[in-house]
Amino acid sequence: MEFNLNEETVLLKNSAERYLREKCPSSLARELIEDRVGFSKSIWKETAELGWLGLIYDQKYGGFEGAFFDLFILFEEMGKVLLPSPFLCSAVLSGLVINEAGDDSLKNEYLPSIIQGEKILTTALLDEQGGYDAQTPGVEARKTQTGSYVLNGTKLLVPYAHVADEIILCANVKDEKQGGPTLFKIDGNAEGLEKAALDTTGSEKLSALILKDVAASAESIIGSVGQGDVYLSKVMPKATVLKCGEMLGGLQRVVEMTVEYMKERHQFGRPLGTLQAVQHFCADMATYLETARLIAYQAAYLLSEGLPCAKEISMAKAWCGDAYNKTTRIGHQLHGGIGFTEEHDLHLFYTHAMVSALDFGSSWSHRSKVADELGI
Amino acid sequence: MEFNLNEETVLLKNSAERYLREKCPSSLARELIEDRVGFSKSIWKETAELGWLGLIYDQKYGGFEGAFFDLFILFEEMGKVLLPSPFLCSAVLSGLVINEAGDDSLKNEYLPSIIQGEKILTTALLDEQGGYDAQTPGVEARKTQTGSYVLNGTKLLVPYAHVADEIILCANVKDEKQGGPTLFKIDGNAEGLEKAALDTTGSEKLSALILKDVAASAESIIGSVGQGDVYLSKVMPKATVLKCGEMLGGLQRVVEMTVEYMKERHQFGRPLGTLQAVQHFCADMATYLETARLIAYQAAYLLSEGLPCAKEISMAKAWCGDAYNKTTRIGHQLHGGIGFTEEHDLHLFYTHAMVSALDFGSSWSHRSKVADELGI
Amino acid sequence: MRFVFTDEQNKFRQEIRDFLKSELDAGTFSVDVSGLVGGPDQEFSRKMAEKGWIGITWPKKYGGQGRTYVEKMILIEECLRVKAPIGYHFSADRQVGPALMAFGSDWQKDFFLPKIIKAEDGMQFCLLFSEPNAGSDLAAVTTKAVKEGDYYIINGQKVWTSAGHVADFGWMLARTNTDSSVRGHLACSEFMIDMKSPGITVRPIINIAGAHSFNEVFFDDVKIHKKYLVGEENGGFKQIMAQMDYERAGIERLMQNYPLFEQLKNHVKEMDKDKDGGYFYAWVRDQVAQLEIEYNIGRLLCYNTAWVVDQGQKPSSQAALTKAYCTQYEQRLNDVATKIMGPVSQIKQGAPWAAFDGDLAACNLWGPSYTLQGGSVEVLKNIIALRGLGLPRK
Amino acid sequence: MRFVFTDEQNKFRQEIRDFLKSELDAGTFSVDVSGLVGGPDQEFSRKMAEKGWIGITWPKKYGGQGRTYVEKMILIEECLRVKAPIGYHFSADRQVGPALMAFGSDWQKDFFLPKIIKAEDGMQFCLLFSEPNAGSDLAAVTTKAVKEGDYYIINGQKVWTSAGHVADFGWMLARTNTDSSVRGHLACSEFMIDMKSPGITVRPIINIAGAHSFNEVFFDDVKIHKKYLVGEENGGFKQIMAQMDYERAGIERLMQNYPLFEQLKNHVKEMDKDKDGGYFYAWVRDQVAQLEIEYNIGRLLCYNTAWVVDQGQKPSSQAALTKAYCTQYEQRLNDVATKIMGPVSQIKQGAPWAAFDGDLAACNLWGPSYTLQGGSVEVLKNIIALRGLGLPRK
Repeated sequence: MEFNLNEETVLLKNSAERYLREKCPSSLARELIEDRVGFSKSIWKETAELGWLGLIYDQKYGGFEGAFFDLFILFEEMGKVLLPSPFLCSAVLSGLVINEAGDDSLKNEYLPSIIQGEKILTTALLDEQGGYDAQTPGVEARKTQTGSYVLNGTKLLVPYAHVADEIILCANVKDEKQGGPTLFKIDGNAEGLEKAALDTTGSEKLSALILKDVAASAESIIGSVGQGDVYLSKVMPKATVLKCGEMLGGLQRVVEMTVEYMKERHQFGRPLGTLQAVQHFCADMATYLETARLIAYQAAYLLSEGLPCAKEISMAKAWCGDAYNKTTRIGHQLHGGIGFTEEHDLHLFYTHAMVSALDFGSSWSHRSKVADELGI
Repeated sequence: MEFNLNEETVLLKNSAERYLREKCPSSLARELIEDRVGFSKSIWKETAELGWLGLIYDQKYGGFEGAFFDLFILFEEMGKVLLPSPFLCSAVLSGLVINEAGDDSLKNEYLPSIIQGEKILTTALLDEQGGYDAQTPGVEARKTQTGSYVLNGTKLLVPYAHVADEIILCANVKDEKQGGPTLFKIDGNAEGLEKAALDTTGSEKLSALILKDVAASAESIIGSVGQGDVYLSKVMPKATVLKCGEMLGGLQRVVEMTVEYMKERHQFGRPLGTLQAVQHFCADMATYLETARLIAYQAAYLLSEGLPCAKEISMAKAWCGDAYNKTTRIGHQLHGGIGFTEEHDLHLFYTHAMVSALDFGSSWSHRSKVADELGI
Repeated sequence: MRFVFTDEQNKFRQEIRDFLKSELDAGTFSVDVSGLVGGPDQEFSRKMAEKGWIGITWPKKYGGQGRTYVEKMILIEECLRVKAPIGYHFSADRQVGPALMAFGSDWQKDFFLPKIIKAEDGMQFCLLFSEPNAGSDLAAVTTKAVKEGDYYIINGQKVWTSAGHVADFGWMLARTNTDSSVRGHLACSEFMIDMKSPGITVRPIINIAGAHSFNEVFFDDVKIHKKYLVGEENGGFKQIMAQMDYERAGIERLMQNYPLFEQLKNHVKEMDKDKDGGYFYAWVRDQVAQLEIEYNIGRLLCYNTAWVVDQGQKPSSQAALTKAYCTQYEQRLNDVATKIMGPVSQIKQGAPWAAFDGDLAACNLWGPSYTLQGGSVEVLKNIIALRGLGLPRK
Repeated sequence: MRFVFTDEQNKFRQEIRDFLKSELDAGTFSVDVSGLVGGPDQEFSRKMAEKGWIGITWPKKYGGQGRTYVEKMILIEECLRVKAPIGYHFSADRQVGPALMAFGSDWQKDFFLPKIIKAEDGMQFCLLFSEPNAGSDLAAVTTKAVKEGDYYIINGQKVWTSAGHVADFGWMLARTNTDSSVRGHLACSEFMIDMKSPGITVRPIINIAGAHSFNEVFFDDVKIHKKYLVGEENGGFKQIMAQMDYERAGIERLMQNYPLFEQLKNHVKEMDKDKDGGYFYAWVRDQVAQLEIEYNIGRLLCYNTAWVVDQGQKPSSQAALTKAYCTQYEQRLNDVATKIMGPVSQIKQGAPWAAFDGDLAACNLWGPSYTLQGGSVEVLKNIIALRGLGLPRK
């Protein structure tokens, strides 16, 4: 057991922290909430140039063959500033799906442009009820006589769909010979595809996708028919752990800003931080941070090393989601009225916590997976 | 809505409190733990003379036709001093079962002597796993050719079985024509009945009953064959609510003794009660007490008035059990080492809380009943 | 003891329900989970006034009906069930009226009470208590009221003023003794202040739900006649503590997001029980049963507090305990509902996929305020410990 | 970074497991959930000593192996998994040795360390810190040590002394500066004291589990030679704070009732899944999964703290956080297990119906002590806030 970061990772972490602190002050994050596009194109370009988008991909696609753990560290840093970015949906989810399921020509066609940030893809995961179940993905693909497909159904809460060049989604192919959950790649402006921007509590731009007789060629299938759930199940663990990193970064900032405020803010003639109730709340926050850090780092490490870690990932996601939520709650309680104002940063983290805890499976569903792993 | 006790109830409550405070100091409760019999025969006699045992029974059996609510108040007071007594198992459970299911001759034979404390009965409810399910009561009654029955099986955690003159239990009659859960009354010294005293965490004397070919005549059946679960289901709500009263009394004492100690005990050069963490803990305790009081009183009132209250009873039992446990936990945390010593009273309440929360259905099972009542 | 309502009370409740249903059916208002009570609507308040449902506990001589606080709670409970728009008269009815009756001058009572009770123009109140450096610690207020002849000159700043931008009158705590060696507890007074007075500037504070519910209020040489001083000079702190009990004694702290609870229970009845091997439904069932217990207990606490007031007792520790418990329930409801509804809980009103038509998203955003408004849970616990249990201050 | 053990560490763990298994099989001891670690058994400690498993982190010059604290934690973790009887040397190994190495004289080191490390006769230690009026507040100790020539004369009383009735030596904090105007933090010293010294009276305290695990210890003109003073006179408080970190840094605060967890998981695998419509099992499943998460996190916290020590850093806030978290987990485990097992959880060892052969009843009774021993959760949270987060004291 060694709990320190490797030297190169420390260098990467520090430089990422510096870069993001400079480029993404909270004022930018707020601006982007109001912005239609919802992310900074210049930062997006720079993250590509810094090699972040391609960090874990093969060199032949322009990647850097870096460790997954380092990517996790980047997400932790992005979480600290709540950088709005299609990084996760494009360069992680969509890129990895293609990397996992695509053939060489598909990879050669897409990965370099994803890695360079030239193309933005997104992957639609949730059905109309907000559920994720690749077996019943909420979109149906009817095979036509010509061998192409017609897609109908709804996908919900799809990040950055409004700017995505192409959209990956899982649809259920109805075919007697070979059917089942299948990954399709459709154009962001496909005919019959309605993209409804959703007004949500969080800061990320999310859309509903309503597919009405959207035509998809057989070539638009990624990988094999009926294997969509298998491909996704290989990619989801990574996205889940990166979300843990993002939550961890946010959690850390909430603890920092709250403890700082408790040192400064005076009430009853002395700093609030001298009150025992405040001190105990802060100790609880510190405990959530430390525990979330350890359990998330463990999952990221094991996944990065290619070691078995299904249970560890679910433990991390369940715990980090709860810990982040509880910490932002305490943060609000200690900040009082000021934290409830739009101009304070705290609420950005509060809603981020709430939404992130539900992304890629709720705490309950991950506890259920832990139970599965325990054989109960 | 009126939240004050009626005048007569106040009188009864005050006199019961005075009586019990005088007669049942904690030294007695501790002595009785060591005692083989486990309760004070003189107090038992006096509670009969005071009319407590017969409070809710018909005058024709020597009862006083008092309100059930007043009986609840007595249990609250007994809970404050943790009076060890076969009151609940004999004069409530067994008496009410006979009152509910017995014919006139049975009532005439038993109720007066139960009410006068001359006979002690107990009712065995739990099966070998500690479960309560009148449908599968854990004892089988095989009908013989002569029309009598042979009982086999085990009952667990039966209060005061070691001194009971007779024992009521539910057994499953195996008979093609008319079978099912049936109440039997067997002699406390019946042949084939092994009574194993159980060493438990609580102060009440509990036994396991192992029935090996215990003979029971057809006359020993209370009520009709196959109706045992129905009779019990009419009596259990009352016992459950009285247990809430007992818990409420204990809870109140724990709050009192802890708050008192926090005013006296000095650490860091001032009373512990000046520490904000201590104050907040005490506020939590007070909240558990007040909430438990309201929800328990509500159930007792409704039951006493004959109004529908299945949901209210389950709400009371679930909440009181949790509140009492949490309160004793806080009590221990605030008392520190001294509360962890055998000579301090606190642990009597701690184990009482733990055991009572499991009696007559755990908090979980009562929440499940609340869900049933909600139609979910 | 009687844990049921009287026939008369049940009839009263039915009367209110019928009224509210007909208003809802007529589209006068719609259920809204944001904010403590439904928004200000003078027209609606007038209808309530006509029914005699403002100042219902006030003595007949002020136009009230001298009914009990339990009956008032029945009224408010029914209003909150559908979040009826009682915001115009709510503060005046709950706090201002009782405070005037307790501490006001004859002129003040005669002038304000009849107007409030009829929901007349100019009778919406806001509360000017908190300041940037006097939040939980009200004794630290620094807004000054300096007497000059028949007038007081006000200078300073208030914050977290709900409805400050629409209110006609403010109910203010200000420091009248400028000797800084005198503790704030003995140096403050209460005033009523016309919000249109020259020198008052109101600046909006947008909250995290995107709503303009709070304000900063600045006072720059604002002049008020001494007849607007309420009660004794320098006796304001004591008065305000007594009034706070009434602020805390209401059922509005339990039911701010009540419509969510109804919707959640209905949802659970309809949900797919077999999802995730039935495990999820079992968990939901247990969570909702626990909420049902907690809600019912909160309701008993509220009615008990109302009953305590009806007995002529000060409900101070009782009200603090009730509010602390109830607001924590409101947060738990919000949390549990979010966990049950999952990702669609983040979708705001407008989209067809929004959980409970966006009510859950709204509650998510208002959630952090539940346990802060009108005294944080921690301040309330201090009150329970010190005033209720008599724990030592030092 | 490496969240796995090295091959060598895994080998070491296996070696310990093999040893413990053979001892268990041979009936040398049985698993016992009462008490922090398995009871004192000098014979067993000698076997451990022969393996080099006492003082494993100590430098070679004192007979140790200079291994890491992570390796020591592997050792203790395996011992606690089966609650091996390491009580004879546990305190001396964990605290006394490191304290002597840090603060002791050459004579003390040469005399005690080799004896401790070999589990020789007379080397069981007890800790004489707490007093009736100095529990959480150790600076308030009043037991006096007055110097007379080459000796100190001890008078006073200690309490909560685990193993005080069987220990050979006591490790004591006493006040050496009798000037009451000097704060306790600067007035206390540490001593080692032969428990057979004339003037010492040990009185048992029976705890709520019915066990004699604590004692009161009275000192009546007890004379100890100055060579038993550890470190600086009046420097004891500072020393003890440093030692406390080691007391808190162990995995024994997570695993006191570990056997319960294993038994619970096995029980759940076998239980009737369809009882109560399957709802109960679903609830149990969720509860146990949560415990599994909490346990795993606790374990990471412990190993992290050990690693921090290996880096040569003081683990003070880290150790406090770890202990506060872990002891709360132990209580949660106890609570959840009780709720799952139901009424049979109250049956003590001996009856065939007892849950987990009475282990659960034992844990029920020991439960209240988990979050109190060696610094209550509240004291630990103060340390996290003040030392870890730098919140102001005043």
